[in-house]
Amino acid sequence: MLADAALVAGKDLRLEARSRVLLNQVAPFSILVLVLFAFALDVEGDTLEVATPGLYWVTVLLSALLAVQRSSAVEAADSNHDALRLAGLDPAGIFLGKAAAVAVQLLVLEVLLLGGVALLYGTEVTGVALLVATAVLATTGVAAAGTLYGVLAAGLRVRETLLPLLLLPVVAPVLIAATSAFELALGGRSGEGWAWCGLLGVFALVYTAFGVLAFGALLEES
Amino acid sequence: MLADAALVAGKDLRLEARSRVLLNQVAPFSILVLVLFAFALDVEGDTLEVATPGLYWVTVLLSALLAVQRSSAVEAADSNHDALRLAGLDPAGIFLGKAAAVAVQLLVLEVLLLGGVALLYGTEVTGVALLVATAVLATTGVAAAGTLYGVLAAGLRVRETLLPLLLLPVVAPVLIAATSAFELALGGRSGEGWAWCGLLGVFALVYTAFGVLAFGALLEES
Amino acid sequence: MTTVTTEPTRGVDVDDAPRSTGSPATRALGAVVLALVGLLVLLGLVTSPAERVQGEAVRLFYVHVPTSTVMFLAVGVAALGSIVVLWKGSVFWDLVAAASAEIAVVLTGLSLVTGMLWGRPTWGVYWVWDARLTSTALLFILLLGYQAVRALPADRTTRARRCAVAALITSLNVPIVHYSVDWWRSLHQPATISTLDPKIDDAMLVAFAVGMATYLLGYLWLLIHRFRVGWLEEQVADLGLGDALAERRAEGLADAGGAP
Amino acid sequence: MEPLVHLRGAVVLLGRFPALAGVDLDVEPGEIVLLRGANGAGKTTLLRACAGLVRVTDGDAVVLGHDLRADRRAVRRRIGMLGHATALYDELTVVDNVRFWARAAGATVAHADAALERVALPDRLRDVPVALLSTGQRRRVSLASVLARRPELWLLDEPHAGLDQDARDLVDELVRAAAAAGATVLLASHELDRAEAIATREVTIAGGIVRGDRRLAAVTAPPPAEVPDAG
Amino acid sequence: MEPLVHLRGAVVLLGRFPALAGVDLDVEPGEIVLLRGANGAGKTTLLRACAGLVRVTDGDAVVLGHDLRADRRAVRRRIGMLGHATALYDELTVVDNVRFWARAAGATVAHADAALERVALPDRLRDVPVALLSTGQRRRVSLASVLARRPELWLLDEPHAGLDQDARDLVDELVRAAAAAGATVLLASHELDRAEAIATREVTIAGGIVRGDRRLAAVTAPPPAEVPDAG
Ligand code: HEM
Ligand SMILES: Nc1ncnc2c1ncn2[C@@H]1O[C@H](COP(=O)(O)OP(=O)(O)OP(=O)(O)O)[C@@H](O)[C@H]1O
Ligand SMILES: Nc1ncnc2c1ncn2[C@@H]1O[C@H](COP(=O)(O)OP(=O)(O)OP(=O)(O)O)[C@@H](O)[C@H]1O
Ligand SMILES: [Mg+2]
Ligand SMILES: [Mg+2]
Repeated sequence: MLADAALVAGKDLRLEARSRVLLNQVAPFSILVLVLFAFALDVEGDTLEVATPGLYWVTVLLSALLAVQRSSAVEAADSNHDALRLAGLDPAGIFLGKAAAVAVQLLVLEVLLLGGVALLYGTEVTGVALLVATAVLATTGVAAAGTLYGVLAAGLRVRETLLPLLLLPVVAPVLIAATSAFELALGGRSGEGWAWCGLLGVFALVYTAFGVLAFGALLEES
Repeated sequence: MLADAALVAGKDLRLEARSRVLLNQVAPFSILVLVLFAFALDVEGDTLEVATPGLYWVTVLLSALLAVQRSSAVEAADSNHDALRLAGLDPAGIFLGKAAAVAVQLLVLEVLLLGGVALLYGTEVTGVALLVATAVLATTGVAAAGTLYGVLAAGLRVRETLLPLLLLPVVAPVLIAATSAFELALGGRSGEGWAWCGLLGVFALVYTAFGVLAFGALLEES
Repeated sequence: MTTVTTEPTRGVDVDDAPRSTGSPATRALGAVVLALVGLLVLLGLVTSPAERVQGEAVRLFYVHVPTSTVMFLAVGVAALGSIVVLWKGSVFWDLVAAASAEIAVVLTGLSLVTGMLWGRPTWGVYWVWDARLTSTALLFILLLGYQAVRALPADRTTRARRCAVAALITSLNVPIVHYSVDWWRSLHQPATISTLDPKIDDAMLVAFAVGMATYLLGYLWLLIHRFRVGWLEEQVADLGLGDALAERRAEGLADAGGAP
Repeated sequence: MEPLVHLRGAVVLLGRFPALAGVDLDVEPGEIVLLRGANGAGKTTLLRACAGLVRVTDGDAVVLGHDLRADRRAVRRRIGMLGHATALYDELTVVDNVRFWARAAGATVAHADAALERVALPDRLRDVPVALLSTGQRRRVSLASVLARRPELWLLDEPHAGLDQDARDLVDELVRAAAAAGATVLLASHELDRAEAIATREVTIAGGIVRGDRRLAAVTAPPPAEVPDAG
Repeated sequence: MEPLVHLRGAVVLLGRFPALAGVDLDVEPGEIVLLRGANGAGKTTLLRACAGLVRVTDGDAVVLGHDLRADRRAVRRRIGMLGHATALYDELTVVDNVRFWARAAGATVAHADAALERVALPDRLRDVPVALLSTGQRRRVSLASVLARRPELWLLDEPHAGLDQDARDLVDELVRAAAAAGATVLLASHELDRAEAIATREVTIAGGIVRGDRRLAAVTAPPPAEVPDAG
C-alpha cells in the first residue's frame, strides 16, 4: 500500500514539477485573493488586523480547491482514471498518494502565503510552533477530504463546479478551527490554541482513515 | 456580427440549460462562500455590516471566475476551439456572444446572492436604482474581461488555474468601484454613488470595445 | 436520455401494482401522529405556562428542540444505512438512507426556521453568526450536497456508493453541531434537556415529551412512506429495463449483419 | 487555371519544431489527394496549415486563391475539415451540435438535418447528448456537421478511423460525390487500400516534406468490397 | 480446461441503456478473437466489461477464473487493455508515462524501457511531453505502456487506429507473439482485412448481443505488405 502511495505521490509531484501549475498559477492567485481582500475590507483600518487569520484560511481553502481540482482533473483526462483502476493499485495507496501530494503542495503554498500576509497586513508572526502544527494538521484534513471528493467527481464533466460545492462545507470546520488557533497564536496566547490543534488533529485523522476505507468504493464506482 | 453573437450566446445558454452547472453548482457555491466569510469575519459583530458590500463583490467575482472558466472550458474541449475558428464566424460576434451569455448567467446569480446577503447579513436594501445599474455595468465589464482572457487560456491545459491569475487583477478595479457604489447605495447616499457607477460604465465600455477589436487576434493565436 | 419506457411490460398485470404506499400499520401510525400533533398544539399553546425569562416565546421550545434532535436522528439513520451499503452493498439500506437524508433536509430547514423565529424575541435578531447556528446551516448545505450527488447520472450501485460516502461525511458534522455550543463561546442554549434540571415546570416537561414523541413518530411515518416510494420507483425502472433489453436485442437481430 | 492549393517551401513551426520543413504541393480543383506517411510525418500539420489553423512561417501558401500568410481567415467558410478530434459539445444533443456548426458556417438548419440523415444514425440518438455516443457514432455526427457546410475544399484527417463498414463506404461515396461536384479533397490516411481506391493522386509526406507524388488510376467503381454484412 | 473468458447472458447497463443485452461468449486460452460489428454495437462495452471497468448487472461473467460479479478487481493486473483513449498524462514525458504505468501494474522500469524500444519511437521524443506528440505517436506510447505489463489477457480496442504501416505490422506481430506465448487476445476492429488476417476467430456483435461466431483459418504469414516506401 505504501509503495503504491509513494508511486502515485511521486507521479503527481512530478506532474507539478513539469507543469508548474501550483507555483506559477495557484500561488499568485492566492496572493491576489489576499490583496483583493485587503482592498475590499480595509474600509476601517482595524478590520484587517482582526480578520487576518480568517482571511488567511479562507484564501488557503480557495487555493486548496484549485489544487484538489487539478489533482482530480489530471486523472479525469484521457481516461487515466480507468487506467489507474486497471493497474490494480491498492485504492488506499492511491488515496494516500494523491492526498500526500496535495498536502505537500499546499504546505508550500501556505508558507508563501504566510509571508504574504505578514508583508501585506503587517501581521508579526508569533507562536510559531502552534502555527506550524495547525497548518500541518489542517492541511492534512483538507487534502484527505479533497482527494476523497475529487475521485467522486473525477468521472463527471461537471467536476470544476461540483467539487467546490461538496468540499467547502466539509472543510468549513477546519477553516474555523484553524482560524481560531491562528488568532490565539498571533495573539500570543498559544496555550489555549492547542485545544483547536487537537480538534484539527481529530479531523485529519478521521478524514484520512475514512478515505483509506472508502476510497476504493468510490474509485470503482465513478 | 450580431447574428453570430446571438448564435453563440444561444449555444452557450443552451449548454447551461442542459448541464445546469450554474444553477446547481455555482449558485450554491457562492452562497457557501458568503456563509464562510460571514463566519470567518464575524469576530466583532460590526465587522460584517462594514464589510458586506466588499464581501458581496468578492463572492460575485469568485463565482464569475467559475462561470468564465466553464465558458472557456467548453470551447477548449475536443478542439471546439479550432472548429469555431474554422466556422469563419466573426470573432467580434463570438466575443459578444460568449460575453453576453456569461453576463446573463452572472446577473441571475447576483440577484440570488443579493437575496442571500439581505437574509444572512440582515442588510436591508436601499438605493435599488444604483444597485441595479452598478450590478449591470460591473457584470458587463467582468464578463467582457473574462471572455477575453478565457480565449487566451482556452488552448492551454492548465486553464483552470491560469485563468484566475489573469483575470483577478484586471477586475480588481471593478471590485473596488462596485463595492464603493454599493456601500453608498446601502448607506442611503446614492447620489455620490453614481460617480462610481460611471467609472464602471467606462470600464465596461473599454473592455467590450477592446474585446471586439482584440478578440480576433487572440482567437487566432491561441 | 434513455430508451426506457415506464409503461409496464406485457405479462405484468397492472392491477397488481400498488395504488398507494399505505398499509394498515402505517395508516394507524399516521392516525397516532395526527392525534399527537393535536395534543401538542393543545399542551404547547394552551395548558403549558409562559416562562419567566422567555415569556410566550418559550413555546417554540416544544417544536424547535424536537425538530433539532430528530434531525440528528434522521442524519444518523442515513449514516447507518450508508455503512451497510458500503459494507454489504444493500439496495434496501440505500433507499432507507436516501429517504432519511431527504427528511433530514426538511428537519434541518425547520430547525433553522424555528430557531430563527425563536431568536427574534430572545436575541432580538433572526440570525447571528453563532457556532451552533452556522454549523447547522452547514449541515443544511451538506444535506443539499447529498441531494446533488444523488441527482448525478449513474447506475444504481454507483449512486448508492457515492451517496453512502456523502452521507457519512455529512454525518461527521453532527457532533460538531452538537458540541459547537461548548467549543465556541455561543449565544445558543447549551444542553439543557440532557441535564434534566428540576427548574423546568412539569407541564413544560410533559409538553416537551409529547413534542418529542410527535416528531419521532412523524419521522418514522415519513421514512416508511418515502422508502416505499423509492422502492416502487426502482420497480418501475426495472419494468422499463425489460422493454429496453427487448428493444436492444431486437436491434441486434434486425441488423442484417451477424452470421456470415 | 491556377491551382486550388499552392504550397512552395512551406514551413510550419510547432513550438520550435519544424513540423513542416518546406513543403511543395500544388493541388488542382477536383483532385482527391491521399496524404500518406509515417506517424509524425506532418500530415495533420499540413492539413491544419491549409485550413489556416497554424501559421506558415516561411514559403508561399495560397489556398482557394487567398494568400494564407496575408490572411488566414478569408478561406475558412469554403473549407470543411474533419480532424482527429470530433469538435462536438459533450452536453449538447446530436441535433443541436450539427445544427449549431452548420449555422455557424453559414449553412441552414435544413442542410444540417439533411446531413444528419445522410450519416444514418439511429433515430433514438438524435436527442441524446453526444457525450453518451460510442466512438464511431460520435465521428459520424462530426462528419455530418462537416457535410452540412458543403465545402469546396475538404480536409479529411483519417476520415475512416473508428467508423464501421457502412460508414466507411459512406465516406468514400461522399468524397467521390464531392469531387464529382467539383470540390477538392485532401485526405490523410493510414488505410491505404481504401484510400488509394478513392484517391486520384497519392502524396507521400516524410519528415515534414513531400517525398513522393504519383497519380492513381481514378477508380470510379466502389472499392473491393468487404463482405457487406455486419456493416 | 475451463474457458478463460466465460460470459452467459451478460447484461451491462450504461445509464439505463443496455449496451450489452445478454452476451454469451466463451474464449479459450490462446485464442485471438476479433470482435466486429456496427458502431454502437457494444464492442467497447464488452471489452470494458471483461476488464471489470463496467459492472455486469445480470448473467454470468467469469474472467481468468474470477467471477467479475463477485470481485472486479482481482483479475486486473493480469489484463492489458488498449482503449479508444490513450490514458497518458499530457504533461509527463514519454518515458515517465510508460515507466509509471509499468510500475503501477507491477512491472519493472526495465520492462518499460524494453517496451518503449519495441514501439520504435524516434529517440528525440523520449523526453518530450506526450501532449506534443502526433496522434499515432501517442498511440504508440500507449501501446508501449500496455506491452510493458506483459498481460495474460489482451483487450485491444481498435489497436490499429491512427498507426502507420510499420506500427500496424508491429501490432500484428505483438498479437501473434502474445498468443504464441499462451496469452489470449480480444480485439475489436473495423479494419477487417488486417484483423481477420491475425484472428483465429471472428465474433460479430450487434445490438448488444452476439450475432455471429466463426473460426478463421489461423494465418501465420504476415499480411499482404503495402508498398514499403515511407512506411
Ligand atoms: C437559527 C437559529 C437556531 C438554530 C439553527 C438552532 C439549532 C439547534 C440545534 C441543531 C439543536 C440541537 C442541539 C443538540 O441537541 O445537540 C438545538 C437545540 C436547542 N436549541 Fe436551538 N437553534 C437556534 C436557535 C435557538 C434559540 C433562539 C433558542 C432559545 C433561546 C434555542 C434553544 C435551544 C434549546 C433549549 C435546545 C436544546 C438544547 C439541548 O438540550 O441540546 N435555539 N438548536
Ligand atoms: N512542440 C513540439 N516540439 C517538438 N516536436 C513537436 C512539437 N509539436 C509537434 N511536434 C512534432 O511534430 C510532428 C507533428 O506531426 P503531425 O501531427 O502532423 O503528424 P501526422 O503526420 O499527422 O502523424 P499521425 O499519422 O500520427 O497523425 C510530430 O512528429 C510531433 O512529434
Ligand atoms: N447513457 C446512455 N444512454 C443511452 N445510450 C447509451 C448511453 N451510454 C451509451 N449508450 C449507447 O451504448 C452503446 C455503447 O456501445 P459501444 O461504445 O460499446 O459501441 P462500440 O461497439 O464500441 O461502437 P464503436 O464501433 O463506435 O466503438 C452506444 O450505442 C451508445 O449510444
Ligand atoms: Mg495526424
Ligand atoms: Mg468502441
